[in-house]
Amino acid sequence: MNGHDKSATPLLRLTDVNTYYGQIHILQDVNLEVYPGELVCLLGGNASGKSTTLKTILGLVTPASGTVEFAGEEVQHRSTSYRIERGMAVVPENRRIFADMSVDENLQMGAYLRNDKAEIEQDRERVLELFPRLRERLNQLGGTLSGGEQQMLAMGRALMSRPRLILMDEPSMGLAPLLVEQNFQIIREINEQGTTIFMVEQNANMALSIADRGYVLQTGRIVLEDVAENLLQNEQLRKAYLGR
Amino acid sequence: MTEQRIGTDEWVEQHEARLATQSELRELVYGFGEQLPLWGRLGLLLLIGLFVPVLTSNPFHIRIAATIALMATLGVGLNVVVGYAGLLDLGFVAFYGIGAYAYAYLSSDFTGVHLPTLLTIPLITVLGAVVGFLLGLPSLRLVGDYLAIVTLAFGQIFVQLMTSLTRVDLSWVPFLTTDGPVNLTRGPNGIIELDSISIFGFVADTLTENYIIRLVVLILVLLFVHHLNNSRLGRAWRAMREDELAAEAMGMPTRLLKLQAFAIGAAIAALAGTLFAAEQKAVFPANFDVTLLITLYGVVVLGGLGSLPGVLLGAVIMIAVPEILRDIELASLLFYVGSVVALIGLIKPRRLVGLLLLNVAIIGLLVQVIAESIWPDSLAELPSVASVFPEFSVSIRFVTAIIDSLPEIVTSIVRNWLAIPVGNQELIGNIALAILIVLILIASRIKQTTQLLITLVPTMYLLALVWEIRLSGQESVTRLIFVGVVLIVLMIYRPHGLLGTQRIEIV
Amino acid sequence: MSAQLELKHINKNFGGLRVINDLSFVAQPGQITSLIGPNGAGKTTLLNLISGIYQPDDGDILFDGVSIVGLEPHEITQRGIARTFQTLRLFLNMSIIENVMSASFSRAQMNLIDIVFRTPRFRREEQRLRNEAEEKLGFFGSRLVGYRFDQPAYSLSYANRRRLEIARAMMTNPKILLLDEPAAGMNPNETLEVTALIGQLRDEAGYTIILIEHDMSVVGGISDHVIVLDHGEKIAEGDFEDVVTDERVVEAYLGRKSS
Amino acid sequence: QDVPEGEVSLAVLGPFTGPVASIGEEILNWSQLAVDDFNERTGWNVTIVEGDTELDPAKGVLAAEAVIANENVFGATGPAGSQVVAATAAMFEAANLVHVSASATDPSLTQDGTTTFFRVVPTDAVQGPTDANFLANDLGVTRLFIIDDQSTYSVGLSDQVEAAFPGEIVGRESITQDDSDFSALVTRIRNEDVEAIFFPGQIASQGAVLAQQLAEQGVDVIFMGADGFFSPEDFVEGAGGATEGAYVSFFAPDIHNLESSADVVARYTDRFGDFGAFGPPAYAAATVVLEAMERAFEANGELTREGVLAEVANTNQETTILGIPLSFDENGDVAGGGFSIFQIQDGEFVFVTSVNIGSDEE
Amino acid sequence: MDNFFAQLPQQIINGLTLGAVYALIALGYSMVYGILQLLNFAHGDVFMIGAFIGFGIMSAMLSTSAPSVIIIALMIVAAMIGCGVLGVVIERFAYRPLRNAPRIAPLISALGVSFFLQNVIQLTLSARFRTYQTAQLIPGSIGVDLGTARLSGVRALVIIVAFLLMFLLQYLVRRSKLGRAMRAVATDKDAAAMMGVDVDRVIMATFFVGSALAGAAGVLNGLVFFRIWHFMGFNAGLKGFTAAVVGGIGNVPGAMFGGFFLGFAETFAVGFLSPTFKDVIAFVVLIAVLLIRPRGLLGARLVQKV
Ligand SMILES: Nc1ncnc2c1ncn2[C@@H]1O[C@H](COP(=O)(O)OP(=O)(O)OP(=O)(O)O)[C@@H](O)[C@H]1O
Ligand SMILES: Nc1ncnc2c1ncn2[C@@H]1O[C@H](COP(=O)(O)OP(=O)(O)OP(=O)(O)O)[C@@H](O)[C@H]1O
Ligand SMILES: [Mg+2]
Ligand SMILES: [Mg+2]
Repeated sequence: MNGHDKSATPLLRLTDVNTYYGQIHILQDVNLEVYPGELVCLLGGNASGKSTTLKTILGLVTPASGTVEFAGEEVQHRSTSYRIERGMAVVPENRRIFADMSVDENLQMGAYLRNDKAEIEQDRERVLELFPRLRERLNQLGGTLSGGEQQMLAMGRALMSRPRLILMDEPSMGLAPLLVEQNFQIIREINEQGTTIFMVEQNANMALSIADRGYVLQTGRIVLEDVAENLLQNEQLRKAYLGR
Repeated sequence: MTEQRIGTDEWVEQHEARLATQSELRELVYGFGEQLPLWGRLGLLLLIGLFVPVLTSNPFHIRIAATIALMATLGVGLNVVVGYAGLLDLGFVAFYGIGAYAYAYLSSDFTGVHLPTLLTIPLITVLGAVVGFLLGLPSLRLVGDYLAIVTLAFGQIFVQLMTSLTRVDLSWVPFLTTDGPVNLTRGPNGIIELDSISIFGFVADTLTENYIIRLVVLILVLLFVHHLNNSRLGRAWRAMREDELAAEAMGMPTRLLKLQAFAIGAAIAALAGTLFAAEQKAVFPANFDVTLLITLYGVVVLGGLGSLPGVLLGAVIMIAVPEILRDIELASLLFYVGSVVALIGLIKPRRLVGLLLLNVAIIGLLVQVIAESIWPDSLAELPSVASVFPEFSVSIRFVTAIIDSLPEIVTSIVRNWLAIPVGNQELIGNIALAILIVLILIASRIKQTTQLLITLVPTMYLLALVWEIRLSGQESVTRLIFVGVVLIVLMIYRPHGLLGTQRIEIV
Repeated sequence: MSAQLELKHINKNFGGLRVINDLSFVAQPGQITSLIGPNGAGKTTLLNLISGIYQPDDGDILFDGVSIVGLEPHEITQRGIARTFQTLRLFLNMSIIENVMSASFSRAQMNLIDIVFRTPRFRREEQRLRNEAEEKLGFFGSRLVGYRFDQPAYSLSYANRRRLEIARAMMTNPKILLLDEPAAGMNPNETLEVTALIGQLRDEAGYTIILIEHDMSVVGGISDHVIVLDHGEKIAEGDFEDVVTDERVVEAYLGRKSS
Repeated sequence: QDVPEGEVSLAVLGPFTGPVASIGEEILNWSQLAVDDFNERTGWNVTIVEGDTELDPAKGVLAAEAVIANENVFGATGPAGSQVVAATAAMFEAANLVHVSASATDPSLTQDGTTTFFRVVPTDAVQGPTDANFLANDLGVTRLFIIDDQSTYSVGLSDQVEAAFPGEIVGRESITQDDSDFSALVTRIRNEDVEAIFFPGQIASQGAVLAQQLAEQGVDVIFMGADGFFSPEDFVEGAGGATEGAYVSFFAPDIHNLESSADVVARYTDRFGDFGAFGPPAYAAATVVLEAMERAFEANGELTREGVLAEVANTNQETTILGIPLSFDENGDVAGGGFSIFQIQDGEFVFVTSVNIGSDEE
Repeated sequence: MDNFFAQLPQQIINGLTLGAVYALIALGYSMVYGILQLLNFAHGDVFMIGAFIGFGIMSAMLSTSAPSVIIIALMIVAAMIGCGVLGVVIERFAYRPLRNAPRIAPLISALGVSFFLQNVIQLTLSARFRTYQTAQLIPGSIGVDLGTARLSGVRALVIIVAFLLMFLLQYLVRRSKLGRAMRAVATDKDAAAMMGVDVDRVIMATFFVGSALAGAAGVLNGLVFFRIWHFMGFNAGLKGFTAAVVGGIGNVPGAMFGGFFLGFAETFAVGFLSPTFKDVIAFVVLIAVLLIRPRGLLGARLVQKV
């Protein structure tokens, strides 16, 4: 969990990104980088544009200007599925579970692009070990899971694709306290195994405690960028976000 | 990085500044409309409407206006059901039919009943509401497209019954003496010779009088529906359309709301039905078939679902466009102007349009010259351009004459420019049409400007050729092809309807 | 003090799955009763049962001593039980103010004649409702007030949608407010804010509140009474302090090392 | 020869698009031929204005209004369907515009004193008894099954036959013009003791389909249709032999075999291909109006709608494309005339018998 | 009663044939609906085009000495490919731009497409009726007599081909990755994209398959009911829609079931009740079915978790 190598090419880079919803200007000249192997978190108040940033990275909204580079390739005009194919995975806001597919099928959807049957099976086992609750519910329809169960499923589904980069939008939302801790544990493990993570999280204390670096977004602009330890110490930030 | 107080949120202060300005058709209409109070807007509408018979004594124009008024009234009713309450009702036309047939039964020699209009109209409107309510009852169990099919079935059943109930055995009905089967509807021959609307001795016999009645009813209905929509009822309908369960949980009785929407829509339809029957002085089952339903959906969706001005605009488009296209010369003009406008929209640096048109013109002449030298006998003889120009006299008539003969002039110029083959024009036209469709499909996929321009040159040539030798010769068919294309293009251009607001469906 | 809401031996199954198992509890008027428990314990289901969206297989639910089982959701709401949803269910294409105003449907004093003829009564009533709606929105301080209320609800961010949902529920003039994870998706600071607001709702508006929340700082801060569910059963009940130290609760829910 | 100044148009109203566009198309093509023939003969330059009624009276009203408003229109043919005529007649009346229909056969249309409506075909009131008598007396049918296709024409004629048929009506049912699957009906008919089926459909291919499905299930009964089925291409060739032996009643001789019309027929088939029963009457109707225009222009030196109307009423053609003389009675119905009955033998319409109006009615 | 049993075997064959055609149309309707919640009112016209493609091939081949089997196979395959491509083109141009529009907006462009196709066919091929020369391909003498009923060769062919196609489809949807992707796209397009599903491709594939089935239906319909014309798609589309909804729209087995159900409803209405009121009876039955099973015969209960 040491600092990244600034000389390496970033896995993900946003340059001067401007995003609109209809006529409303949301992201304003956003610049950020995520280097391979990093765990970066994006903080910000409600409505500051965090989810919008993730949507822009994923291609669910198209920036009016600026570039999104993934692994050295400009992808801002590519489709979402293309980006996923290049190695992104996502734990989306609102979970976006396939409501009328079973839990198992939802997990299989995570591995949609993969063809290695045996290894998919392995990964599935691993996910079910991480979230034993899902194993109990394997044949239940995704849409009938409780909120927290869905969150677990969304996490598990993202893991199934063996991505290079996981984008997470509030992965611990709606989870019981016990699970929140477990969840962060898992995130950290995945990261240590080499997967790069870019995470939006409201639970800023916890997030920063496992992150390498962080950005702070406010009203659509990046207002602060630093390594995690420094952010945790930042007086302003603590007052504004950390609640103490 | 600008100095900002972290933790505060400036969206609110910055909101206006962040709004990218963009001129919008919708803003244009509403910007103007919003300056006026409601009565002003409706008054303006009435004024414009009343102006039609003053402006033209041509009964065809008045008939178009009258049809628009009627379709708009129906559209407003349908809009309550589909636009506000979000119920996909495909049986709406049946209520219109019920209104019309009810009028026929209450005001004709067929039954021998001649009730005064002042009585029939409220009676039928209430009847419509009641039937709408009753049809709504079974529909409560159904959602979405299951509702659609049941209502569609209802509409079909209505038409079928009106067509077939010609030999009904009524001997089982007590207190009714009939000899043999009874003809209840006169089948496809319809019920004819209905009374005109008469109110306090004023009898609406002429088209213009009927038109004015329709106009007044339209405005009253608009007022009524507008008021409904801007009340707790309208809010509840829209809430229900968005999320039925949440609406229910917020204290809105969704079943009742649906029934109310059905009933109100049906009442308006039945009212429109009486106006229709009284003007046509007859009712036929064929008046109420699916084609009318299609038109009505066009009326409510084209303008923008849920928007009352949208309904008006939709009615104008759905009725006026096909009528204008009846005149093949006008259609020609529209065709060429439309093509050029489409080019202007399609090609980004606008000045390239000029270049393109120049190229097209040159290619056309080249083809003409080549064809003439190789197959001198295979080209059709053409009118000289000069012959269609109106006689030169320096007067105002000259200007109007030019305008009048503009379509002819355009056609004539085009026909002189094209190399029009004699012989089996039909076959040549069909082949050209096939190639043209493929070319258009290809052109629409090309992103690169140069390639696009190159593809468009033969496309434009073929477009003119196909029009001249194939399409313009078959007015009625061409008209519907045109209508189809207009519908597709309008929807693609404004997916939310011309005056509709952007809505999001899921998040 | 008689119970405002009383659940008696409630059971609920989905297919073969028993989600609520012989559950009983009471909520006292003017108090905040918190429901906590692991994911999938049946908390949300319980709210659905109370608000009439699901019907219990067994048992009875009494509101002010009267059974409300079998009533339609809107009837229950009209009697004074309002709720928010864990997965938000706003009327996204309606404006913010309309979202709130729509919830006053059943208590708006106007009939068809008023509506069609725009009687003075109609105008008065509309104005009153609008003011009231703005007041409810104002409850969240600058968070919502600054937005133009005629913007569509979909333009709100996640947390603000949550606030709007609460405002909407308040607009039904409830006696009991059922809140499903109101602080989800908020950062610690905002969570504190919401906690304070919920406290205010109880103290100033006098609502009885049933609260589901996973954030112990919220639950700890304002609960009068805490009930812990696991697998559809009540495993503990009492003050926050008592409950969080309960062995089974720690085991099933909180984890050893919780803060 | 003198030619009127300005544009002169003949309006043709019919269903040119939609489900029965096949009928409209034939009407339109034959009208075009009539106009071309007329122009060639007189040197005029008459054009056709289409009024597409889509067979819906409400659309028909708009179409009629459009042609009425067109100042170049001095006469019209159509509308095709009786219900459209009923909906539009008053408008033509008010505009003094003559319209001659080639297919509207509802007897009541000429009964209410309109002066502008004429038709070149006899009404159902005449044809019905003829067909019924033929079935009962000539073929000795005692048990008849009647099918109509829910068009005004078909229902009207069926009603007349039903009323006039002396034997037993085993069944009377309606199908729609869209239907192509009659197998269930055939199975049912097979299980009833039926001697003959009378199906006066408008659309010949539908008759062919019914005949084929009767054959498929081995139902061997007399099959009789009327005017609409008078189409070699659709009713004979299209049936692949299944209509062999079927009868069709028609109000004129078979123009395919008519020497006097051979030339016109040849020119038509060259240009547009084969045709059915709706075209030739449309040609006749158009000719009536066009010749009235010519006479009116000659008489008055100018063309007016009133003039054309008056001349149409004076129509007295020795013979027409249909091979029969044509003049109108005071109501606008054809005077005289009669019906011929044909049988399909070896793939040809063979004349069987004919009945003159007024001679054989009981 | 006697009459009833005398007719029954033949009526079952009749119903099966009609139902097979309806089922194939309903499948395409239902698949497209399932994935886009779009009522593709141009579907009937695709069916019509299929019938014309088959007719074209037939006319061209009949004069050659090719065996009937080959001709029929070619007709079906050509119609399927032609219609499949047409379906994809329609989706690309008329529906894709409206993907995020209100649900019934594409309805209007679908109607536009329908107008366009119908009238272009009328313009180019005329409104004349054409007849399939079935007798030359499958002589009427081929067939089996089953007691009082007769199963003619054409009907057997129609039923067999329809079932074959339906089984293939079922296999495709159940077994292949495409099937799962289709379901995912149907539930949530964005989420499916987030899993790496190329949503546009999946939708295209759906349109291709659905339209191809309509094309096959067009040919089979022509073979067994002979006549085709430019407007035939209108009614067929309504029937397909009805069948799809009754079966439970968006559900593949449901659409098949609905097709046969409607086929039988109509046939029995004609055979045992009243041909005149055929549609009325069929519709009344449908309404009754839907009131008892509001999500269609095989429609799944909607997942409603609050
Ligand atoms: N579909 C949309 N249309 C219009 N505006 C939107 C839309 N989605 C979000 N917004 C606006 O964009 C801004 C940023 O929203 P975003 O969802 O990115 O916030 P966020 O930082 O993720 O907040 P939260 O913590 O509440 O999830 C907000 O002001 C929101 O109102
Ligand atoms: N409609 C349904 N069909 C089947 N199972 C259901 C249904 N609704 C809920 N369940 C199951 O019931 C259990 C309880 O769900 P509920 O939503 O009440 O949990 P919860 O306590 O709110 O959990 P969370 O804290 O994660 O939101 C879950 O395991 C869920 O899978
Ligand atoms: Mg967010
Ligand atoms: Mg929950």
